[in-house]
Amino acid sequence: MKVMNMVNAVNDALDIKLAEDRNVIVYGEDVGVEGGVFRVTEGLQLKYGVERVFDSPLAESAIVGTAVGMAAAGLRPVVEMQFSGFAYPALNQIISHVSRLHNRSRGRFNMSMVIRMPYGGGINALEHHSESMEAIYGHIPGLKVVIPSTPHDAKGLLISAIESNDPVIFMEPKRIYRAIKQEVAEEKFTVPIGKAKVISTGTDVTVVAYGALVREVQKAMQMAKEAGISVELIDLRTIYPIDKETIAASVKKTGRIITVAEGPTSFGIGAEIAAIISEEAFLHLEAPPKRVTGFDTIVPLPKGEHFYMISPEKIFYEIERTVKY
Amino acid sequence: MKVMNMVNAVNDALDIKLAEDRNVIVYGEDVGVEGGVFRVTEGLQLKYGVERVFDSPLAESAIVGTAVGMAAAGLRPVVEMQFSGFAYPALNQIISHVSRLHNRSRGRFNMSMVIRMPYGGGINALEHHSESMEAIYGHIPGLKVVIPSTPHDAKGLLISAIESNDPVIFMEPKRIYRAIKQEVAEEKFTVPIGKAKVISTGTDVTVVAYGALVREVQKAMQMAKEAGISVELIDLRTIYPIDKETIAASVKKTGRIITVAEGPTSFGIGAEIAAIISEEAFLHLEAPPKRVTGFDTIVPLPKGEHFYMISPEKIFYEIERTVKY
Amino acid sequence: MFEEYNPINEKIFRVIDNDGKVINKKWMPEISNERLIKAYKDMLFARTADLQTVSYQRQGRIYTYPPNYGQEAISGATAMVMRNEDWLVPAFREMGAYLAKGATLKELFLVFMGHEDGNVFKNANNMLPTSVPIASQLLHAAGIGYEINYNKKEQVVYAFVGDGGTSEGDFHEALNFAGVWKAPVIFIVQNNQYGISTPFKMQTMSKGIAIKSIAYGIKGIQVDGNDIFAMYQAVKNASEQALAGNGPVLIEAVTYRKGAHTTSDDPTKYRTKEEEEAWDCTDPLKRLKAYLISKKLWSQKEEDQLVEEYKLEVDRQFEEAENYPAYKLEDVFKYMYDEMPEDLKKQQNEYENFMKWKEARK
Amino acid sequence: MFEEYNPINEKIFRVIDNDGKVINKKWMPEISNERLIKAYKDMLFARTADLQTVSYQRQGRIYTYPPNYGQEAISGATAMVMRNEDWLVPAFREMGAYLAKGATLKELFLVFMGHEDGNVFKNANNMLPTSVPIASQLLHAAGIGYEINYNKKEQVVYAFVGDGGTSEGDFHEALNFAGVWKAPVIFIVQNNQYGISTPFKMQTMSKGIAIKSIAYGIKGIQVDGNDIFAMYQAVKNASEQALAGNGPVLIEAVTYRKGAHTTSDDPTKYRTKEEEEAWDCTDPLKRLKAYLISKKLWSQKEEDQLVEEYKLEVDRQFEEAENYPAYKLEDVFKYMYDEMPEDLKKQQNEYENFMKWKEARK
Ligand SMILES: Cc1ncc(C[n+]2csc(CCOP(=O)(O)OP(=O)(O)O)c2C)c(N)n1
Ligand SMILES: Cc1ncc(C[n+]2csc(CCOP(=O)(O)OP(=O)(O)O)c2C)c(N)n1
Ligand SMILES: [Mg+2]
Ligand SMILES: [Mg+2]
Repeated sequence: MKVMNMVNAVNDALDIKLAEDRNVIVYGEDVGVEGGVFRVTEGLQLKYGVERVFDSPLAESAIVGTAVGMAAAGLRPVVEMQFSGFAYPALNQIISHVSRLHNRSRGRFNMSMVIRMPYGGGINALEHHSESMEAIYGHIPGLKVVIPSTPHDAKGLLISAIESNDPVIFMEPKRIYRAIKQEVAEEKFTVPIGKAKVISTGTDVTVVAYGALVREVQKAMQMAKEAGISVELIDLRTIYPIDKETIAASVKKTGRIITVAEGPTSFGIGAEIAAIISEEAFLHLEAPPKRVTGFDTIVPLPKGEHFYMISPEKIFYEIERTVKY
Repeated sequence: MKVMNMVNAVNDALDIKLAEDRNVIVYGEDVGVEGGVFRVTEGLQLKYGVERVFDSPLAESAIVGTAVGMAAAGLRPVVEMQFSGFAYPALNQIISHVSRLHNRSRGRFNMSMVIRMPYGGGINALEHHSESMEAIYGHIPGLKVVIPSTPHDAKGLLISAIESNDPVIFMEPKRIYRAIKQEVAEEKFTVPIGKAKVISTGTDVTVVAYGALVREVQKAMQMAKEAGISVELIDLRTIYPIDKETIAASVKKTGRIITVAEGPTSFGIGAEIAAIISEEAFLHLEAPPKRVTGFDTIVPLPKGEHFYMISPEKIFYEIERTVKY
Repeated sequence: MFEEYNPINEKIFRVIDNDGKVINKKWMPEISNERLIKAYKDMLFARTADLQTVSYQRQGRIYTYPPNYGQEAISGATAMVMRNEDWLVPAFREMGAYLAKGATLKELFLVFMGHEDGNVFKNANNMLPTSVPIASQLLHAAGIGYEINYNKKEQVVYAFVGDGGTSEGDFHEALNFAGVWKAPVIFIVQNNQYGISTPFKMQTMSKGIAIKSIAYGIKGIQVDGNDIFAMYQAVKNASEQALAGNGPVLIEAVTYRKGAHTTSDDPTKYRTKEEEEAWDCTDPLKRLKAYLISKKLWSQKEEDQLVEEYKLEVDRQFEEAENYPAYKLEDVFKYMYDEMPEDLKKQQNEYENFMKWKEARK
Repeated sequence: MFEEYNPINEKIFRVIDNDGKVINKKWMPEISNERLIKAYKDMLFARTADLQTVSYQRQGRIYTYPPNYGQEAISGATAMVMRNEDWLVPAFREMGAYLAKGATLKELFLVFMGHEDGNVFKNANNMLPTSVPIASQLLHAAGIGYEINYNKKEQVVYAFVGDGGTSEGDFHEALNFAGVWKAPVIFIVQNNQYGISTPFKMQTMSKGIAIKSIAYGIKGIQVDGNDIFAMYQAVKNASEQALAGNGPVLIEAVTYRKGAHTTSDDPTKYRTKEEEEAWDCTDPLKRLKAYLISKKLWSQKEEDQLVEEYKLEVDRQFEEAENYPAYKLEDVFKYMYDEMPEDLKKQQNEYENFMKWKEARK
């Protein structure tokens, strides 16, 4: 075991897979010499050489589009989008090819690739550096979308993602890149994609969260506890395919559910979970599924970001309202 | 009044606005001499000249990105994406600028533009020519997203869209471009953005649809009627901002709701409507909100498309199940 | 060759004239008579299949089809150079290249009939399926080129795109990445003068497309795409460049789309009969045929006979495609993922329930 | 000038040497002493503000800031040509151009402190706010150029981008559209040798950036971006071209980013002291200063005094920005739409309820 933050854990997962599988290659803007703007790929170029870990020219469509070709030719590229807010130029490649070439070719070509991207707010950044648009990826058939909330999960999920023959969008909550430290096994292990994790059990209300907000919910749970409310917290870990069973089982017990997520409300994950619960546990619902999500606005610049970001207090407020419903 | 199909109606709306407002200009791939691959812009270049209606080079990011500049400079561009499946190269411009420049500049610049695109399946087309990804646009803060289901609405909504100071994604259900004919007023009129329309009132179940599927629901309603089920049909018309009031009012009456839409299920409009109804009419729900939507798959090529496309029978089947719940 | 025909000098590379006479001995390639006759036959087959496919479409037996009528020499020349181990990254209007790589007409028909199974191209080694989003495939070619270098393979990637496609950002990014990576990719632009209805002169103000190679520090050449000798020479040289580790080459093949953009297009709306006729005398088959006949390597009689055979063969493959097993529900789901999510299985099951209900209702 | 310095010949346009001596009389522009001194002062102000801003960041009083240290001549020269009616479409590393257009330091600070209100640039006529997604703004410039032609206005668009930005597809599409439209856009590429940590030689294999103009059939020129005379001459000529209806011009301004990419970047990770020192002698302020001093138009004493004044002025504007009214909840919502959807109002109201609850809990 070794104490790691999420940056270390992602680096470790890449390191393990680079060492183990020559088909794994890592590239993107500034991931080589510099080791990435968040230092996630630090040291890897030195260790594995410029042919396996390298800087690309500044062009996201090309980074993803060339990865499509590499995957078709049998490699397992792990590419980085410097921020999720700069992945949009790659959306055509992602929607039109990454998610489709396997189906289009009737399984002849695997799109065995991982597209890593730091996402989310709370770091006092410029515009485009704070967004959470995972719902868009969730809506694109053919992708898997993964978001870890701890260093341990980051390592295990990323190794699973790299080993998956399906393309994985791997979103890293940059706000907690260094904020959470944890003992993580040094050897290789995997965390399965598509399985949520019940972080704490409770009886009054289910809260579904992921990424950086898991920690915020945990803080809110302190307040809830003081108010005598028992919360069951589920860390979703995979945005698509969603682990409906785990969520439904929880709601069958608690009768209430709140989704906590940073992206815009409309057409977001809160809606998806509301629909899932309606379908899977309708008769158990004692209150309407609640969305505690971002406004339908641009993430404000730092001076206004605190209004947008979801605080433990806000979560507690909504927990209380839902339980009192 | 004049009998029009949707192609005529869209053409008429463009014609009226081009005649009335010199700031309106129309461009895109093949919209000029050819009049568009669906002939929607036919005759307009001849009438208004190559400076106001013209072919652009083949580049969607540029078509939308230059429209951003034009709108900033005071024009009202109406651009065409040849198919919605080819709009993805423009998503960076749409997400990063079209939807944001008004907010970023604190209202100094209006993004007064319309991005038209035919969408949806059912025309036996090649890959990428059949998709319905309106939910993606619905999730992007700062856009308005409009889909007409009749020639009348197409004309009135498009005129509203062109006159709106906010950017509008205007999606045209190509499957019914020529399939529905209707008497439409020749003079200028508008249909408000953001207002759904109750097409027929009923008491047992609310069905929300839009675009080409409104007609399919109407066919299903025939079957429902024979089975003694009374359906209230709402044509959404605007995907964002959704007319929550109209939907909620209906469900408060019927207690049941089905969303019928062609796009993928997960993170789609059916989820959004399920969430809205949970929030607005929870205590009135007698059955879980149902999503009758596309599979979470690529739209199959024509030989398999019938499995994917939502038939009146499928709609009736789901109506019956929901009413019997 | 790339120096002599540096595109900055705006000199188009041509070996035979419109009558099939050699006008550029220096660059006349050595091709055995046998190989040349095979090339002509392949082009003839492609043309026969192409015309016939258009007529199938008219009969309502397939959906949209993009004819490659008039552009056969480009595929024909590529076919002579492309090897089994090389990659083909097609756009969609290079039937001859598909067939040369081992794709069958039956498979192509299957796609145009609306069945993904056609895209498997079982016997085509190292070939991607058709890419519909214009120019997006060029990035795949650059990525494959990276893999070739990475694994020190002796392969070349042949990537196709149209003149319209050069306006897309992906064209730029692909050539730039391939340049930086010294990827062994031959980018073949079929400049057939139109992107649907939009004439080439409205795509760009640059003097042709080959000249755009300068922006990426790579080699480029403008070639008469209807001159199979010139095309062969250019593709051959380019592939040698690429194999020698000198990186990508951009070949602009100047040609003319004699047919419609697709079967749903009507070119009379945007171009004149005069223009079409002016290009007619540059027809690639006519020119090679004139050459072959002048060398006594070919006769009209042989041709007539062959065309009849080809028609039957095309029909045969078309019928095979028509008799392909029906599309099944599971075909919609099965290939979405290598490892299918539970939920997709459920969606399939639910639909099966509906189908049973429907069956029972009858 | 564009012929003499046709980028195909790989000759960089330069007027003074590193010591401020005129080495290219032919192209030495006529600039009044007054104007020249003003230009120097503007550059000095930009540099002073830049260095000070970095120190504010160190003090934790602003967030990330991208210094333009070492690149001041490019903005300085543009400022001399750009008129009130012209458009500025900035990237983010051209502070002098912002200020010349009428933006204030206070507004810029406000943005770097994290407030959108800074982006209004109230007194800046025809200027877009900063565009963070690299190269995406170039398309806006092309669109504005279309509007200028459409309305037969006498305006020019100055659009900025970095060397890294030239790899993006939007760069290609913007130059191509502007070329086709003959849009009066001057694309100014600040080739400061790096895109964050990535050296220019890894962005592209082309011989510089100016040469990429050939791909669009437009004029291009490679200029010593640290030579204000050369830059002025180039921008001036380009704007005359554009106003004369000859379409866009691509100016590659060769420079060096003397500072870090942003205040969160550490350049020692990816470049050497030697390299930095080698570029040091090309510093644009040093060169212009040497020229001015040689002409007795400037003295160190004047400079020292001015810098002190500037520091105070920068501080003053900084403090104004720091004292800007607090961000209000409504500022999150108010500008999302011209016509705000009901639902957004509701989201705002709901949040107000939460804030009340929170207040009450205290
Ligand atoms: C990204 C994208 N935009 C638009 C289309 C629609 N479309 C299909 S073919 C075509 C024209 C292509 O022209 P060109 O590249 O010259 O190829 P050609 O058809 O002449 O072979 C267009 C606009 C598309 N398939 N993909
Ligand atoms: C589309 C996009 N991708 C990535 C980034 C992150 N990023 C910010 S600046 C930068 C480098 C830009 O380099 P260059 O264009 O040379 O401009 P410079 O910073 O040198 O002025 C990158 C990669 C971004 N802002 N936008
Ligand atoms: Mg073409
Ligand atoms: Mg740079």
